[in-house]
Amino acid sequence: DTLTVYTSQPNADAQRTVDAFMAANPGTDVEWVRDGTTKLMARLRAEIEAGSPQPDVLLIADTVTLEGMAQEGLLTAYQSPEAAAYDPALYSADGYYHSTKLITTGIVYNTGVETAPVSWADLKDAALKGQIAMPSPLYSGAALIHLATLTGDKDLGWDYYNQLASNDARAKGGNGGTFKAVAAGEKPYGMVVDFLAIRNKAQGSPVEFVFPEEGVSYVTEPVAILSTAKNLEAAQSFVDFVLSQQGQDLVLEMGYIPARNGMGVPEGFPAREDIKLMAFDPAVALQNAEANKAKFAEIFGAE
Amino acid sequence: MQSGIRFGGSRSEDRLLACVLLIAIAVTLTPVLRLFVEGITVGDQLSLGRITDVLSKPSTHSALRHSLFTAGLGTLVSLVIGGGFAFLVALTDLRGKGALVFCLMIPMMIPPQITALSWTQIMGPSSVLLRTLGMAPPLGAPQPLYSAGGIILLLGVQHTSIVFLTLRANLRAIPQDVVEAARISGVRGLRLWWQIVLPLCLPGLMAGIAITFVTALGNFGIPAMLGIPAGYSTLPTLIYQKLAGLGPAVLGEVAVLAMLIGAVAILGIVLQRICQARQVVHLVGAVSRPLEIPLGRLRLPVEVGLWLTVTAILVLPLLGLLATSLVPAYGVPLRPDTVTLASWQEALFRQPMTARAFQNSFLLSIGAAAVLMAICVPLAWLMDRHPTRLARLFDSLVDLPYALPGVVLAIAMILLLIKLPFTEATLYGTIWIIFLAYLARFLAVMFRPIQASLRQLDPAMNEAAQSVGATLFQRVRTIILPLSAPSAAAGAILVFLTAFNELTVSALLWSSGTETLGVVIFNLDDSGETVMASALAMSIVLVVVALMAAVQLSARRLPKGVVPWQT
Amino acid sequence: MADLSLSSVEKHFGGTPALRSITTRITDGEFVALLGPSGCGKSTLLRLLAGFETPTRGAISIGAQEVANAATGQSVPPEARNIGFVFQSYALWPHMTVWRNVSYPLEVRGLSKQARAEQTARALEATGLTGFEARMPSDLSGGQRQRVALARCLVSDPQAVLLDEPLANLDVALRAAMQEVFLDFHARTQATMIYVTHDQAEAMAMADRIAVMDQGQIAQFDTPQALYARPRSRFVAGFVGEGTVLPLDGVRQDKDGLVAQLNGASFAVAADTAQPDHICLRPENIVLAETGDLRCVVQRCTYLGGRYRLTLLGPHGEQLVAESRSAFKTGAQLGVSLRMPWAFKET
Amino acid sequence: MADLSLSSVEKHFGGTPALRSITTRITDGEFVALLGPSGCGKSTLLRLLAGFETPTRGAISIGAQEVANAATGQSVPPEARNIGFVFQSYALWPHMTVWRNVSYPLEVRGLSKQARAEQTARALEATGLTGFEARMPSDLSGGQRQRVALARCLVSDPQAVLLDEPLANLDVALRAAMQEVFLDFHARTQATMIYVTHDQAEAMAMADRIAVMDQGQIAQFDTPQALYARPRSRFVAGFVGEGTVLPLDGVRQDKDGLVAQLNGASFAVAADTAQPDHICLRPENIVLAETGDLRCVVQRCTYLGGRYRLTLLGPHGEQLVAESRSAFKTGAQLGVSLRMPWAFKET
Ligand SMILES: Nc1ncnc2c1ncn2[C@@H]1O[C@H](COP(=O)(O)OP(=O)(O)OP(=O)(O)O)[C@@H](O)[C@H]1O
Ligand SMILES: Nc1ncnc2c1ncn2[C@@H]1O[C@H](COP(=O)(O)OP(=O)(O)OP(=O)(O)O)[C@@H](O)[C@H]1O
Ligand SMILES: [Mg+2]
Ligand SMILES: [Mg+2]
Repeated sequence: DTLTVYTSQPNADAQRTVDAFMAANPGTDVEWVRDGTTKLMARLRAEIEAGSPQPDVLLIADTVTLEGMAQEGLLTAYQSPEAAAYDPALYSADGYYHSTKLITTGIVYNTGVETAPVSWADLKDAALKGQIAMPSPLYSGAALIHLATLTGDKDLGWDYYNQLASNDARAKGGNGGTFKAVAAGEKPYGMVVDFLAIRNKAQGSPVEFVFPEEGVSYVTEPVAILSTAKNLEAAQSFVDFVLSQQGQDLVLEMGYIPARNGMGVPEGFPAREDIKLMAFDPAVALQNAEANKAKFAEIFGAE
Repeated sequence: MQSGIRFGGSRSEDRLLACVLLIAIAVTLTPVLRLFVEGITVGDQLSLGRITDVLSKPSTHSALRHSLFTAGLGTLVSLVIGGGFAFLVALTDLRGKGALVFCLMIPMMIPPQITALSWTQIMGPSSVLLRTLGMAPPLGAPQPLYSAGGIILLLGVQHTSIVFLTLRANLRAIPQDVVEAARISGVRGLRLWWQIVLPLCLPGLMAGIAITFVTALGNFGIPAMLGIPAGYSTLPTLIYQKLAGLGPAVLGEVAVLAMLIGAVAILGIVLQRICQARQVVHLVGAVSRPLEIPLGRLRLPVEVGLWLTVTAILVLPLLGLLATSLVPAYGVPLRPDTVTLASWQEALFRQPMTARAFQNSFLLSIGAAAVLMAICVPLAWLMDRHPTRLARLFDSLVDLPYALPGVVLAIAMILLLIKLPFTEATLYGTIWIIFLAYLARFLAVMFRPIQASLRQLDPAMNEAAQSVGATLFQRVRTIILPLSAPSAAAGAILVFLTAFNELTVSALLWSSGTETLGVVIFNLDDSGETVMASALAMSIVLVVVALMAAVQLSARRLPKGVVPWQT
Repeated sequence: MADLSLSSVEKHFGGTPALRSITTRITDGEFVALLGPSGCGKSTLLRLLAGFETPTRGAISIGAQEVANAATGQSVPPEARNIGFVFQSYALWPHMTVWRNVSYPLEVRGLSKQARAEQTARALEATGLTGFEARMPSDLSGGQRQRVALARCLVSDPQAVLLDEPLANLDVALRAAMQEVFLDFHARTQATMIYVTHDQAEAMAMADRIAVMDQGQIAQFDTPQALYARPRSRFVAGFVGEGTVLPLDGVRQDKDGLVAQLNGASFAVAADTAQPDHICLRPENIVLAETGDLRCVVQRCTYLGGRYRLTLLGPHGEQLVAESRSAFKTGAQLGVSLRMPWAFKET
Repeated sequence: MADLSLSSVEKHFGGTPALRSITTRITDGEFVALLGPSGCGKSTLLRLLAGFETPTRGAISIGAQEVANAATGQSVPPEARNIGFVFQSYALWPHMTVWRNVSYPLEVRGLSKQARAEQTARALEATGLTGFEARMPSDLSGGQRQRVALARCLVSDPQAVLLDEPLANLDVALRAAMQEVFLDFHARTQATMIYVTHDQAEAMAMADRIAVMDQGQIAQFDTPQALYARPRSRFVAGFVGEGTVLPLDGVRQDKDGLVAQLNGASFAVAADTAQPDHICLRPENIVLAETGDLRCVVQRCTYLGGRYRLTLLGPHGEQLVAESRSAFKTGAQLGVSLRMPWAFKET
């Protein structure tokens, strides 16, 4: 009895998730593949094109991608009993996907700088001209969601991005590259996902992470079952497992903010109540995805 | 123009050619064909709509321009460095050749991403080196390598060994007396190189340039690390960007872009062929010793120059890599109190994947090199003797799988092999799909150098063996293979080194248990474990160096000229 | 059985003919020499027989088997013909030692290690190469390389052996020794041998028959004596044995035989036709005598070792070659009489 | 000025000596031939003179300039020596046409296009290669390649020309023609020429002096006549002109000259010492006569074209070589008398 999972969790995390699941469900073997969301999706697309998708379960970065797959009819709906303990904004009403954790995007800066920003608006400061890095929505799903969230905010909007552009912010590559640029001091300020900065800081990287006043955008590492799943039963128990109290404790241990209500936060994070999440709707984001990318490319002159 | 048709062949040769050619075509061209089908169908229907659509986008145009520009100039850089080294090392009385060659092989061994990483580390504001020199740019200063120039420089450095290895094998075949004849006619200095040595090694040089160009064209790691931050996209990064997009149309678009890269590569190869058409140079009865031209008073300055170059292109980035692997977290400056081997320990001994990956990569790359050599030696030789139309067509297309970005080839392999026709079996998820992908990808790398050297082979060598009754198999084994051994070894070494830390193909093809080293490094880096990634990359370099040393020990039992760093 | 027969064989290289319509037959066990000026097609003929080239027209048979036929395009590959070949360019394998170069043919035939060692050692000894076993070809002198090529050819026992100028780089003594080796080999194996050489003395001394080639054709194919004494064309007469060919003014039948007229002088000639129109003058037909019929001037006198060769200019501008034991000054006047030269009718 | 002088030159290849202590001098404008058995070091000597190899010991000067000195390690590179070289292996540039191969040395010297074209055409014509200008070396016959190498060497005017078996692959007629080309070239340019050959007739005919080499040493360096008529060692006597060397039983001074005893027969000998101990028998010293002093048996009779060479076995097992106009059967009995052979004292 095997279950195949594709996940974009970091290696060690993926291993722990799988181990814990197998311990809880003896008799089910889990085959898993870990890779960046882009590569995983490319692989999955090729498998679908060739008529033989391999995974039963996806556990990948963002809801927008899954929303797209749901609309194409590639996912199976499953109303998990655990969903009751979650904010309805965090799962698809039809049960196509359920969020498992909150990965927020905030501001990171190199401790070698003089002024510490506290809000998104601070990055518009002309003093920071040429010193900001952020991931590009053309390459990163999280960055696309971040873009959709910030431009959907009535105070920030596209104006904010226009101003960042005129402040020579560099919006290239993914989160990893952005973080390195900040840590290396090449661009001392950046927008980046929380755990990268917080974990590395704990190990001594010269960086500081800020949850801006306006709130943070977030991706949720949702879990979903493919419509072609060969082992539906095990897939459903996997979904239940990651959403369960036990699964969410694991998330917490790994250093992420669990999506389930009433959980704590990992070390180095402010209290859950103090983290302000900005509003976000995956369906709208999916609908605007191409337009957003095009507009972004135009503003930032990316080719 | 000489047609290249020589008689005295036999039916067994025709049969063998057909057989080997079929294998080679099945291995290399079917994935490409499958991809082509993907590009020209929408749904189940033939349509050119997607092609015109993708080709008319300005982003495609600029990426194409950038690709041509960086690959072209990058090749030039490799040519200057690698070619210069090859000439000096193979033909002159330099001292310490072995060490020089040894060092020159190393850039090939470092995955391109890592090369780019280490260079950005030593050139950026947090560079330990620049900081100690007091030359570090201020925080926020632009990284000079994030530019077209940076890409060109690093592509050039990365592929130096390719030009070097292919050319060196060829230079060794130049008979001494031909050059002596020129010297006694009063030819001196550059003229000797330009008018005698260069034309004689042209096949090797051209082969080197062609492979380098194609490699540079398909390189993803360097433009990804340096180009994406600069907003400078090449075709491979554009493909990556497309893959990051959403929706079912992605694969088709990617296929079209991949075909575009393929077209450029073929164009390059055809161009090379046209330039070379008249240049069938058989080294008539070459039994003489290889050359050793005295450099005279220039020797010391040349040696110093070469070693400085080696330091710049090898030692500095390696030091950067080493420094990164020794700190507890990325960005922590390297000081006596921060040095730790923790990540080495973690990467090498805690992660169970690492040992597996070493084993997989080792077997895959050795296996690919061996199988490819077995295919390419007879193939190149037979194709030279019987240039049938099919053989010529194949000759212009071999480079395709190598030119395509690895991701694309991987997609093609998945499309092709996930369901084997007529069976329930699948290769997908096994190590064999990676192996087949490697065969497809690296055939050109093995084939071109061998082809270049066999073109020069005096046909009488084979005829003499025929006249004593040696069968085809015996001739290939005892005459053709040893005579092309230096080039075949160059090819095998190139294949081994590139496959050993190959990333982009295996990235989509691995599954648990079949990880390769490249995948492990990438995953570590991608999960933010840059320090561990550096440690692993560094340990790969050490392992390969150890392997090279082992080869060196057995060098005396191998045919002459096979071990490149053995002079 | 290694009868070699060629019928109407032609060979063109990209349009230019190298061989034109050669029809001939070499019987089993014969020792044939090929003589001819440089570029006349000797090597090409050998390469056709060995199977390295295919004829543009015509057919070649070895024994009863047709090995090449331009009409059907069929061709037996060289390795299946069991023919030995010594290349003009030696074609030694640069990656093998002398020993391995020589023993390779035996290795190919699958001989036992001991048999191989014995035969190789014998071949090396016959060619005077003992002691050089471990050398690489690049470390040998020119003549040594040539001898390795010989040893390699002789080590096995092919049914026919084709030799392309096998002794060109050897000194007289070694040549003589090698000639003996060939003759012994021939006597022992009874292999058909075709021997290209530019050295007429060598051809005359060794061959049963000599084929003289000219511009891709066989001009005459005869025994050495016949070729020397009774050439049938101006080309052969001039090419073999430094003959001078002169056109006759006329002949008449005398009671003792044929008498020819040339520039006013009359002399007896040997001929096998009634109406010859040329004579062939060899050094031995020219007797230096004060009372000679022709007054000649010495043009050049070269030392040959023990004797001198005189190049003479006759009264009507004809050039004659004579030999003498003593030297003459350039410009000296001599009388010359002609003694029974060969007369023939140019075809 | 191209006096070439060597003093105590030695050359070792990885321990084995190829040349041993050669001291000699070749004066400006001289035409010297090098004769010697295969592997005796002829090519090595030329390569040292050209500068392709450096001597292991000793020094070499060209004119007043010391071009190589093993003691100081200093050596003038080949391109600065202005020496022409014809390689035993031809060493044509395979990527250049025949025309370019020949004109390249002129191009290097920076001649005008027209001068180049003229001289190249002349050199090609002299070597009989007109019409082959556009061919690549790989499309030529062996002899044609050799002629390209000759043309290439002769096209410019070096101060010295070194030729390594330049005519080995050519037929008699072409050889003769090429020999004229060399002599003309020599007469015209007065370049010093050193000519390696295995053909003694060629060496005798062309050279002012001949150096006979043996095992890396010069055995005798003399004019052709002297070498033939007055060899100074058994090696030279045997090597040059197919001489048979026999030890004498004794000599005595007669009123007409020296008389030698050999196996009971007495005959007059030529000598320049009072106590010679060997004689050298050439074919012309052996007269076939029924009344001859020595009774011999014919061992072998080979046709040489117009004459036969007889290998004779003397009464005491000595082998003699004689010539005759008529053939003899193997085993026939002959009388032989010796006519004034050269007698020398072996050193
Ligand atoms: N590179 C080398 N290494 C070792 N021995 C060599 C090398 N080159 C030549 N020899 C040896 O030196 C000796 C002299 O060689 P060289 O080529 O001068 O002979 P040669 O007189 O030209 O003979 P040939 O008439 O056969 O060409 C030979 O015995 C040869 O084997
Ligand atoms: N591959 C080729 N392409 C064109 N012409 C060729 C080729 N090979 C030989 N020839 C020509 O064919 C003719 C005959 O060549 P071949 O080699 O048979 O001459 P050969 O009688 O052996 O002369 P040699 O005594 O000089 O070796 C020559 O004129 C030569 O130039
Ligand atoms: Mg020939
Ligand atoms: Mg020699």
